[in-house]
Amino acid sequence: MTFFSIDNLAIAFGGLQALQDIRFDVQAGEVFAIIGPNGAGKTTLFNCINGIYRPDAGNIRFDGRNIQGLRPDQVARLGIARTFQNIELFANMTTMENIMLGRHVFMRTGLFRGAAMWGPRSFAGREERDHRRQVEKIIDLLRLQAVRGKLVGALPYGTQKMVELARALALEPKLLLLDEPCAGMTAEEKQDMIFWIKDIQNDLGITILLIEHDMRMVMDISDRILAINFGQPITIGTADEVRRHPEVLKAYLGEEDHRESAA
Amino acid sequence: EEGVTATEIHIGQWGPQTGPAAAWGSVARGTDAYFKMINERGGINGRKLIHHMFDDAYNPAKTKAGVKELQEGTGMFAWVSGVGTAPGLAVRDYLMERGVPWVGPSAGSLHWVDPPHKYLFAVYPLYALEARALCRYAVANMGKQKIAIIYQNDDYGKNGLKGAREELARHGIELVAEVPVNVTDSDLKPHVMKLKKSNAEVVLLWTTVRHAVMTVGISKAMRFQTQFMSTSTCSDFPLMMHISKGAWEGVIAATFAELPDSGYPLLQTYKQEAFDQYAAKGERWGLFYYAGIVFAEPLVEAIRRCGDDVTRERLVQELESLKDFKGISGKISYKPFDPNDPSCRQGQSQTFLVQCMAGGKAKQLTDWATID
Amino acid sequence: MDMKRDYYEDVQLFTSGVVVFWMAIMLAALAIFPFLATSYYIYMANFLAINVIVVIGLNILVGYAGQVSLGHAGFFAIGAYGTVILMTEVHLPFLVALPLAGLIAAGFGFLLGLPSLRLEGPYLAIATLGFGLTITQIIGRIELFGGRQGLHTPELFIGPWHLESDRDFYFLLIPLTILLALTARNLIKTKVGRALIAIRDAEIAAETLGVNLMGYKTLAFAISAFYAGVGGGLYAFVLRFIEPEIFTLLMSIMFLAMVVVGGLGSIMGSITGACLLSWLDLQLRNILSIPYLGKWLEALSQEWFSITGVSNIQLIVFGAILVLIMLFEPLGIFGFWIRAKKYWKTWPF
Amino acid sequence: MEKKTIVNPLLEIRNIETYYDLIYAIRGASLTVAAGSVTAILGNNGAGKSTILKTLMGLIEDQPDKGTILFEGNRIDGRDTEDIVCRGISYVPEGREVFEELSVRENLLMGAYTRRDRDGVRRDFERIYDYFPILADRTHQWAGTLSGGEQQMLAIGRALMSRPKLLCLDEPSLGLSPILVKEIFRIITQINGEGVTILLVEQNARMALNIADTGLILENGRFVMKGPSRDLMDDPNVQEFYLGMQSETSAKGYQRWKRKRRWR
Amino acid sequence: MIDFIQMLINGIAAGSSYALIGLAMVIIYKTSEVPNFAQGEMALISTYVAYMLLEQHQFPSYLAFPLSLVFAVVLGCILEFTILRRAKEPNVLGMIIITIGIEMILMGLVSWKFGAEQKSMPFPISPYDSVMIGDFFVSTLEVLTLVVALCTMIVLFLFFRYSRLGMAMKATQQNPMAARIMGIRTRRILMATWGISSLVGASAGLLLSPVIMQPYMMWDPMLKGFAAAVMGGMTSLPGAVFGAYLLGIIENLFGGYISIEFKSVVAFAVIVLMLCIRPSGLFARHYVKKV
Ligand SMILES: Nc1ncnc2c1ncn2[C@@H]1O[C@H](COP(=O)(O)OP(=O)(O)OP(=O)(O)O)[C@@H](O)[C@H]1O
Ligand SMILES: Nc1ncnc2c1ncn2[C@@H]1O[C@H](COP(=O)(O)OP(=O)(O)OP(=O)(O)O)[C@@H](O)[C@H]1O
Ligand SMILES: [Mg+2]
Ligand SMILES: [Mg+2]
Repeated sequence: MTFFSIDNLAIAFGGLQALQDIRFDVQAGEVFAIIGPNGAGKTTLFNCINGIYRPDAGNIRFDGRNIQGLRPDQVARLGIARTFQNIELFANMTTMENIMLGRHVFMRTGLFRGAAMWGPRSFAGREERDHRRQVEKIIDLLRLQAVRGKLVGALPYGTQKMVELARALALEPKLLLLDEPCAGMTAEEKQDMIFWIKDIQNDLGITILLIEHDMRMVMDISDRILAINFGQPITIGTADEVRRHPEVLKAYLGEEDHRESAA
Repeated sequence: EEGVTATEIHIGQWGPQTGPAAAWGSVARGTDAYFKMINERGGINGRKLIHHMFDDAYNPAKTKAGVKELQEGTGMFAWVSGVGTAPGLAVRDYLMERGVPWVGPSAGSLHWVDPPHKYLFAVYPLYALEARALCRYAVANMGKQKIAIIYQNDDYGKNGLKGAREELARHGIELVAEVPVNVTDSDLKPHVMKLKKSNAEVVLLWTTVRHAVMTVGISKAMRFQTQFMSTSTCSDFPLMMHISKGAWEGVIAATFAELPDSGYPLLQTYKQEAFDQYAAKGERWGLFYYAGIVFAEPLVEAIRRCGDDVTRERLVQELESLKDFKGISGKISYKPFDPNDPSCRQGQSQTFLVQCMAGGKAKQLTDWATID
Repeated sequence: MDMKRDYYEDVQLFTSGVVVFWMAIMLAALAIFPFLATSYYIYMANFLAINVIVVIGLNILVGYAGQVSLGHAGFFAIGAYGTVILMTEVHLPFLVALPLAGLIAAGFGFLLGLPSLRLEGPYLAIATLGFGLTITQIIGRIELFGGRQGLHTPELFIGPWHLESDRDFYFLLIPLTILLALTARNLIKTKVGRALIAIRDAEIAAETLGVNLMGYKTLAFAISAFYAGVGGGLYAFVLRFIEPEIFTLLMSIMFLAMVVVGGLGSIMGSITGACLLSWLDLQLRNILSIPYLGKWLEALSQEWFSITGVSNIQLIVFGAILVLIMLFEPLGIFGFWIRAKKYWKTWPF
Repeated sequence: MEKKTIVNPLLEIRNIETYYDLIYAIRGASLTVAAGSVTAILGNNGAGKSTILKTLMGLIEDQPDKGTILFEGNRIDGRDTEDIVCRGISYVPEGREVFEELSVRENLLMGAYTRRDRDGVRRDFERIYDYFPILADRTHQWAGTLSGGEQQMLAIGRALMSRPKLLCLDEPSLGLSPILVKEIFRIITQINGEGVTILLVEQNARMALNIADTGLILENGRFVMKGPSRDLMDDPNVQEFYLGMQSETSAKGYQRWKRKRRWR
Repeated sequence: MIDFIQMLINGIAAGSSYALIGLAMVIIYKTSEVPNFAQGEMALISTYVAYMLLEQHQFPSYLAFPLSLVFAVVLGCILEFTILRRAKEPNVLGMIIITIGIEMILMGLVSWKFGAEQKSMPFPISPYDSVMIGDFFVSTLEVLTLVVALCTMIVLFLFFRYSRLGMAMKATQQNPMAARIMGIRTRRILMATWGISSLVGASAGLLLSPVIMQPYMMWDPMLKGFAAAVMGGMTSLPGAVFGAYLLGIIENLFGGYISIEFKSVVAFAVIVLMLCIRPSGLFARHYVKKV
């Protein structure tokens, strides 16, 4: 049984057919990339998986369940986390608090136990502490110590992206959706990001769905790639297969050698 | 005694000077001028009346704060008037528990007298009584059968409604329309349409001044011919004629005091010695203004009768001994305290009816009469 | 900055000894106060405390969850009437009736929260405003609630303790206020509070992290309504009399102003904001008896304005204070505080 | 690419310092942009690149704290943004900042707000739709619902609509597909060829230096390197940290422990 | 049936003044996303200026009314210039509180100067004259209000539709920073909108004043106007007018047929229901943020 599969997905906005006939499956532990020109529907695809958009047709199966039609928070509870293309952080919270939100689904403190947090030994206090410990691990992993207590609104763009990733990891997802994680980063930072993604894949065993325009990165880390254009799949295959596909070349990479241009 | 020194007697009063009910603010200013007049004449048995008034914006919480501050700070001997049912009710228990006399709340509500309180003396005739007087006149003297009412949707209006219902029940008639209006309403067309549809020959107005004027005006615009009758609140004819641009002519109103231009001697004295001397620029010698005098008259009279022995117990005794006291309102009498008799603290139950003539002149329709 | 911080830090009630020290002094002052002051000042303290309760609740909704409400007088009324009715008609003891009335208000809050899921800004403002206006109309209509005539509160007993004076009530009210304030503080420091802020800042991101929008938005309304309801129940007994006209739109607006002036998203701000504005509201009536200034204002009125309307100066002053605070410190009093702290930290520079 | 000789500086920034409240973001930076040239500013995250542009545009209140900015010889620091824009500077902000509830067309129209010539505007519409055909398809769609890349195109198109003398671009290639990145840089060169001076902030250092005449490297609020772009490209440090040459052969484990080196 | 039509007419008559206030609020909201709670009082003070000119300085009405309208424009501009512009890093709630503060100041000034007593505005048209069309009555003043409201709407609509200013205003509302980058003089635009909005509001005040003139006269119309604007979508001029008439009609029909007591609040109940279906009002598209 496949870990994650999409079948026949379609969605339209008004007259615009944003996605159509999308079908693919992802094996557990894989890094699966989605590429395509701007406006091809990549983010929309993520939004459908997430439950932010309701697809007009199609099936999304995850871990043996049909998750199509679930609310975003229900999807999150099943273990799907994501980052966003335009950063969506909680600007008035510190980095630490942002990541703590990733722990939301694991926390048992409700209204009443929260209200009764009289000191660190109360239920809420203990739980808070335990989860902070988890968050510290993630902070260490992504080297965010320096900005732990800062309001994220004032952090540089690249760091904000890292915080977003950290927040998604805090959810302990089985499937992680990354929407252009490297946009706006320097070459050096991109490389760091590549390694982190690899670590996440290998050490944490998280399956990753990735949207990215930096072809080198995509080629580097993805096991398989899906290319779409105008909401329709062009091809699925390994990095080499995809980058030689004429339609991909024409619509996405440009005719010349992609390596030159994408670095 | 608290609030009394060898030369001074401190009297407190609240009244809205700001907020939606600020038009009633002149009551307190009227009392103020009245007290100044008395002081000018040498005070009461050598003591001057010191008037403390404050603005409560018709907000009971503020009323309570102000009353407490004055009572516990300076110390008031007694309280006079005080506009509004809700503000009054918020402080009533406080004053009664402390045994501070309170004379003449400016609202004709049953709350003041039923059950009666030892230290609370009402002057204003009950709204219900005014409604009775008007209905009785409409049925008995004018021979009208179809009577409707437009009333403000609160204690004030409901009291009027109650009085009208009771009086008409005696004649075996029912109101043909009862139309409530909320204080904040700004469009009274639907209300007037309801009245018009009932074909009422007489419409009782139990609303604020502005709603009364709107009702009469809109009726005129809708060509709805009827006899309007209003409570004393709207009996200030020059004012009503002015703001209704003449539409008020012909309206019959109940009043609880002599008319401003009636030439009643005491009233003229007040006008000359209190109003002309002390009223601020822009003040108007109207009903709301000298209502402040009406409510204070019995208090002043009772203090005068106390002589040198100005104590609260004595004051209560003297107030209770007032019999047919006549100031510028109807005759005022109180009875010794009886917890089961609401009438023991209802000082005045008299009213007379007037009709508005061209130019705001008033034509007296009936004499002072006590309504049962 | 780089050091790993103590996990306890945010969890503890008091972050440092200094805070404990000041807290103790505050508590002592609050405890002695009623023995030194006249009942007028105690009444005022009670009044302020009630506003503090409501404003803290409203801040949870406005400051933390980012929803606006112009209908809190409605919840306030529900709490007031609920408490009184539960006591007189159902004969529940006060300490049961009060939270129950709060829960009823919370129920209404929940209902009002439902349409709020999709509304924002002025749309939500109008919806809540309509709620506030309608509730008082409905209460005024129902005879059980005393209709338009209003209701007197019953005698107040807690067990054998008969609360007669304002001072008695003070001893009930102040601990309750402190309790509610601390509860609110705990609430927003833990999961619920974080989720609310998250919704305010980035709704969709919060959702994808497993925050149930519907649940938390309505919860915010419910919590906030609960606080308002409890405040209302207490208010009835401070005033000892309630009628529908007391719970006006103006009251809702005042609550909102207290929240914003105090500082959105700050409990301390709410406390100071509520105290400052309600104190001003009560005290400005005396503005004309301020030495010199009062005389001068009167002279000014004689010359240019009118004596009959002179009291309206208090409106002008109140309005001007609102405007000035918001102009110079959009974060409210809380903003002053933060700035002072920042300044202090970097002081020699 | 042909080297342009510095005729006269169109823009001159002298020793500016910028604070965000108490955060000291730009610590004395000077920069000269010659008329008709392309100048690229490179730097790490948080170096202050965007801050320089924001300061230049007068978007940070009461800033720069110190220093002067001259445009065509006139001081523009401390002036209103609108005023600066009217002098002929246009700016593509970081994070797109499109008008979300206006249509694509209306967004572009707003870009031409300072212009009076209707025909010219109409022609420029055509030009923008030519550059970015997908925008033409989305003419009546609300800009807020565009995809990330489409918004970026819109932001660039909008800035071009005002026919500026100086065009400031903050990471124009952010989130664009490879083909479009190339396209964007081609367009920038083309516009530059039409006489528009360009000030470019980019992460894509290779592309940026390729088309730029001059490059500057910003670290921690100070320029640490300046020079003709060719020279920068040959610099080993730049190659390692901005062009990513060294890491071509990178493998797991090596990079992880690599020390972050900075010019300080 | 006759009743029904008369109620419709009454509803439209009542709606006209809501429409004017609604339009005024929409104009400001369109640029700054602030519901202006001072709208009513800005109109109030202009109305009292007209009253003062007429009663105390014996100006002829053909001078007094235009002068008071000019005053309204100036007032709007001054308020924007001296107060709203000074707000640093404003958030919407802070701005609302500022407008509430302004509301109190203006209300205080009017009551201070003129007292709380009801005044009688010497208006050329008596509010109680009516014309009869068949079996139906309309007061002449209401006809005038209707005409003014519709003309204002049309003029404003055309102005905003066909001048660049209209779109610039919308841009300013959505992203003030980006608007400034486009060279839009946001401050001037804000000032202009406050001026225009104050003018429109003042005309509503003047038209209401013959019927009722005291410091609280604008409170209810302001709320209703606000509600009407929300009903229409808060950013749409025709929407505000449509909402206003719908509101007036609903109120009158509800008052006539169901319950007159709840007449004044039924509008809000209807709005809540309507917003459940169309969360951004009748005339505005609902924007859902895209991630
Ligand atoms: N809510 C919406 N309403 C209308 N159109 C939409 C909506 N969301 C997306 N679209 C359209 O659907 C298309 C796909 O958008 P999407 O965001 O998925 O693109 P993308 O592949 O992520 O592109 P990019 O790489 O530029 O981010 C775009 O043309 C966009 O304009
Ligand atoms: N609004 C703000 N308030 C406080 N500090 C800020 C603010 N904006 C930026 N900063 C700080 O100023 C410094 C420079 O930020 P800037 O955005 O200019 O960096 P950048 O070079 O553009 O980075 P990036 O490549 O991520 O866009 C950073 O350290 C950042 O934290
Ligand atoms: Mg995308
Ligand atoms: Mg930047």
